[in-house]
Amino acid sequence: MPYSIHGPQAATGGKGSRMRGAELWYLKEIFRGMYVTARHFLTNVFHMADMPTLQYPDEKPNYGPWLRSRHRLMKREDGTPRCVACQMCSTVCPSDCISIVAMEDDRPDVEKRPETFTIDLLRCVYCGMCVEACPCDAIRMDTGIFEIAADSREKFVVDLDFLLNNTTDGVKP
Amino acid sequence: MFDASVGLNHYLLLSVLLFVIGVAGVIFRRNAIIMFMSIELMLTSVNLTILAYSRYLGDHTGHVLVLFVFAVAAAEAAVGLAILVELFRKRDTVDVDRFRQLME
Amino acid sequence: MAEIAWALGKILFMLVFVFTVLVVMIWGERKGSAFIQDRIGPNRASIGGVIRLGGLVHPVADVLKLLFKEDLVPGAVNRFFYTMAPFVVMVIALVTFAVLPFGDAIYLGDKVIPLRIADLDVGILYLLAITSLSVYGIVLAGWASNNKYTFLGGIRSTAQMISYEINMGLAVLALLLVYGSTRVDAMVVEQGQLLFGFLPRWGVFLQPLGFVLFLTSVFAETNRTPFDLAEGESELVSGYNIEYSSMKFALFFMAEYASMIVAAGFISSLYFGGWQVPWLDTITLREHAGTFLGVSLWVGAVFNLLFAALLWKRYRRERGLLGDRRELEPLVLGIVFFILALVCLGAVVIASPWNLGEQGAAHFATVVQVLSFILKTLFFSWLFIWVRWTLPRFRYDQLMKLGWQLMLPLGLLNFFVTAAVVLLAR
Amino acid sequence: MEALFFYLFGGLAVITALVTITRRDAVTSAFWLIACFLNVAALFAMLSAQFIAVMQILIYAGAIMVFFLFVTMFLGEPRRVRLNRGRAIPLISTVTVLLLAYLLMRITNTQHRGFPSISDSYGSVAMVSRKLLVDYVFLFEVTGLLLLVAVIGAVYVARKPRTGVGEGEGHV
Repeated sequence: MPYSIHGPQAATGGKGSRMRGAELWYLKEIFRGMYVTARHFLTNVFHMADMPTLQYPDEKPNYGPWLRSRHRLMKREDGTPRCVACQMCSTVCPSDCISIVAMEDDRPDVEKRPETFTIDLLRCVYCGMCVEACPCDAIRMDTGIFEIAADSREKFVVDLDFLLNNTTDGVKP
Repeated sequence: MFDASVGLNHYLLLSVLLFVIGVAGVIFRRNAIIMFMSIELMLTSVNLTILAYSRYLGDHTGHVLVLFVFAVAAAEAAVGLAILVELFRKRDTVDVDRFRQLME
Repeated sequence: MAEIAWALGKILFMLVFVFTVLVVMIWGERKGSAFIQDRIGPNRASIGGVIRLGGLVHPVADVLKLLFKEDLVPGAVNRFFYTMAPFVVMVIALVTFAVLPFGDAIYLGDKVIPLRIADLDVGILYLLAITSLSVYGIVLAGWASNNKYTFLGGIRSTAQMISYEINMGLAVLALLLVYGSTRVDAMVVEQGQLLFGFLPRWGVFLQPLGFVLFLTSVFAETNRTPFDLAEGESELVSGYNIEYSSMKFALFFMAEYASMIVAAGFISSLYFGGWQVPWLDTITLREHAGTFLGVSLWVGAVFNLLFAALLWKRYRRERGLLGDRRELEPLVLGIVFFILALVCLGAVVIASPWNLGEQGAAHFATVVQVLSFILKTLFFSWLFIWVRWTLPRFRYDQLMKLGWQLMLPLGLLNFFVTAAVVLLAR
Repeated sequence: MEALFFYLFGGLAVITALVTITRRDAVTSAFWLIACFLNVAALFAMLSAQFIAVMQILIYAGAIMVFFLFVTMFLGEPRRVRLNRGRAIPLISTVTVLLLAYLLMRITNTQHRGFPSISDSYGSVAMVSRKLLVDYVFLFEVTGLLLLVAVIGAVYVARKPRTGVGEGEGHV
């Protein structure tokens, strides 16, 4: 039943808020309202499974591949980080949450690699600029983990080791 | 007098005590509302006396009288408090000593 | 001595009844509001990770939590009255039960034990008197908390209660005229007859206008939406109970529900026949006790089996969905219902001649009547919840206008018309 | 048993009455007075006046005192004890004390007067209302009229001052 607030009832508030006759009792409207709520109630009692509520911790919403979730660092085939410590991501980061200390790499085809690579997850705004800026696709935000919780501030500062092994199956910090 | 069964005297004594407390409230307090409440207390103590005598005589007339006292008390409270509210609006106090317009 | 024991037993029954219904009502309020608003509502708290009962464990968990919470008393309160207020509210809510008959009587040989706590000649006036006191708990809390919001809540509820008490009194007075007695149990007995031969002689059919007035006033007296101006979250945060926490708050909370249950009990007693089963008076119930028992046992068995089957279906459907012990719940409950069904069937077999004897028939009638009272009370308790989640709160001037300008004249009219009719019909 | 209850309720009534007149602010006083009235109602019930006891709760404790509380809270008077120091006070209090002494003497000196036994229906609604509505019906009607007059008077006195010339109170 479409409920219009612009019906004749809406006019009662006008003209010096004088109510007349049956309107004063609100009786008709009360019964209409009770009917509406009873209908909702009974529908939901007998069709509980059809309710749109998501039982959150048990069922998770599917956000699709464009969700920017917790970061991870990609590896080369030999297991070392793909990152070349070029500082592009930490430079572009608007919240300044990435800090990288670079070191020289021994391998002939690699110039540098990160000695430390930390992200402060409490400062991160999940804008995804680092992913855009990375020249060698070393950082991604596709783990699908969006519940980020820990019991101390220190635990939110994640390091290279963590980020490298931060897989899509939801390891908590 | 202080034997096990409670008689008329006990109730009269209690009633006198309550009445005197009410009188003291009216005399010593200057807050008009508390004075009013003391008057209600006095009325109640009188009701107690009436009912005790009524019980002693086994008659219902006292009950009727008490009902009338209730009605009078209600009327008195209504009018009295209305006057008090009006006075408070004008003088911003309920202290009876401030209400001495007629003396000046 | 035996009389004291019986009185204590009746009081105990009432307390158990109130507190059980109270828990169910708090659950019903949360779950019912959820269903009305297309939500699922509480369903997480569990016993042993298995039994959740659709959230029925939540009120118990809430009470436990509030019991162990720190009892904070704000610095600026009037300690004595502040502490007293929740108790006053609770006591007044419970004391009203004294005159409420919850059954006809228990007949033990030639001994008759009427099922109400106090045999008061003043009866229904006692209800009015205690109701008139119920304002003090709220005023006490509001004033002693020394807070503007609580104070405003207290003031509002005073004016509101005075206004609606009058309407309630008028409705009750009209009832007195109709039934010709001040005793609630006499009123309930009166309602056992039939009107025009087919309608139960309930107060609601004799006093339809009076019923509407009474119901509205009761909503106002229990501070329930649409008249919960004393709480008024949008204006007064939470009204008179802002400064209360832990068990003191829980007392206020429970007292609200307790007074609602009392009100529901009185609505059903005064206007819906109380413990009377419509169309079945005590004598009929006793004569056909065996038949009724058999039929109810069969019905019980069928329904229990139905529930068990539904739960089994649900267990099969949901198995493996949650991945922990919670999915065992339908199985456990299904087994319980299955056992109940077996018990019913067994009772059918045992009681198959269905001859209860005179004593047994009397007890059966009493039990049925108490159940009738409980069902009616539960329905009206649910009505309180239903109305709360349907109607918005009144504005204060609307409340006063409704009380004084509409309900008071209607109440007087109802009273005079009733008096005239009673006088003419006599 | 009866004596025990009498001393309990009577003692409480006296104590609460004393507390009532000694409290600083009127709201506290009002609460204590309600407690006093409840105790007195219990005493009424002990005098087999059930109906009056309930009426005491309904009218005094439930209606009149709510009204008192409402007005007191509304006014919000100053919280200071101010005793009356008028010139007549010593005289009045002396007279009161003498009166009290005389009454106490008279009451305690008379012999014990126990209550006679009465029928169960004494003080019931039916008996009181028969007396009230048959024997004293005219007075009953007059009382109704008194209440009506009181209500009209109260409304008239406490009505909002109308904004007009010379009032100078602005719109209230």
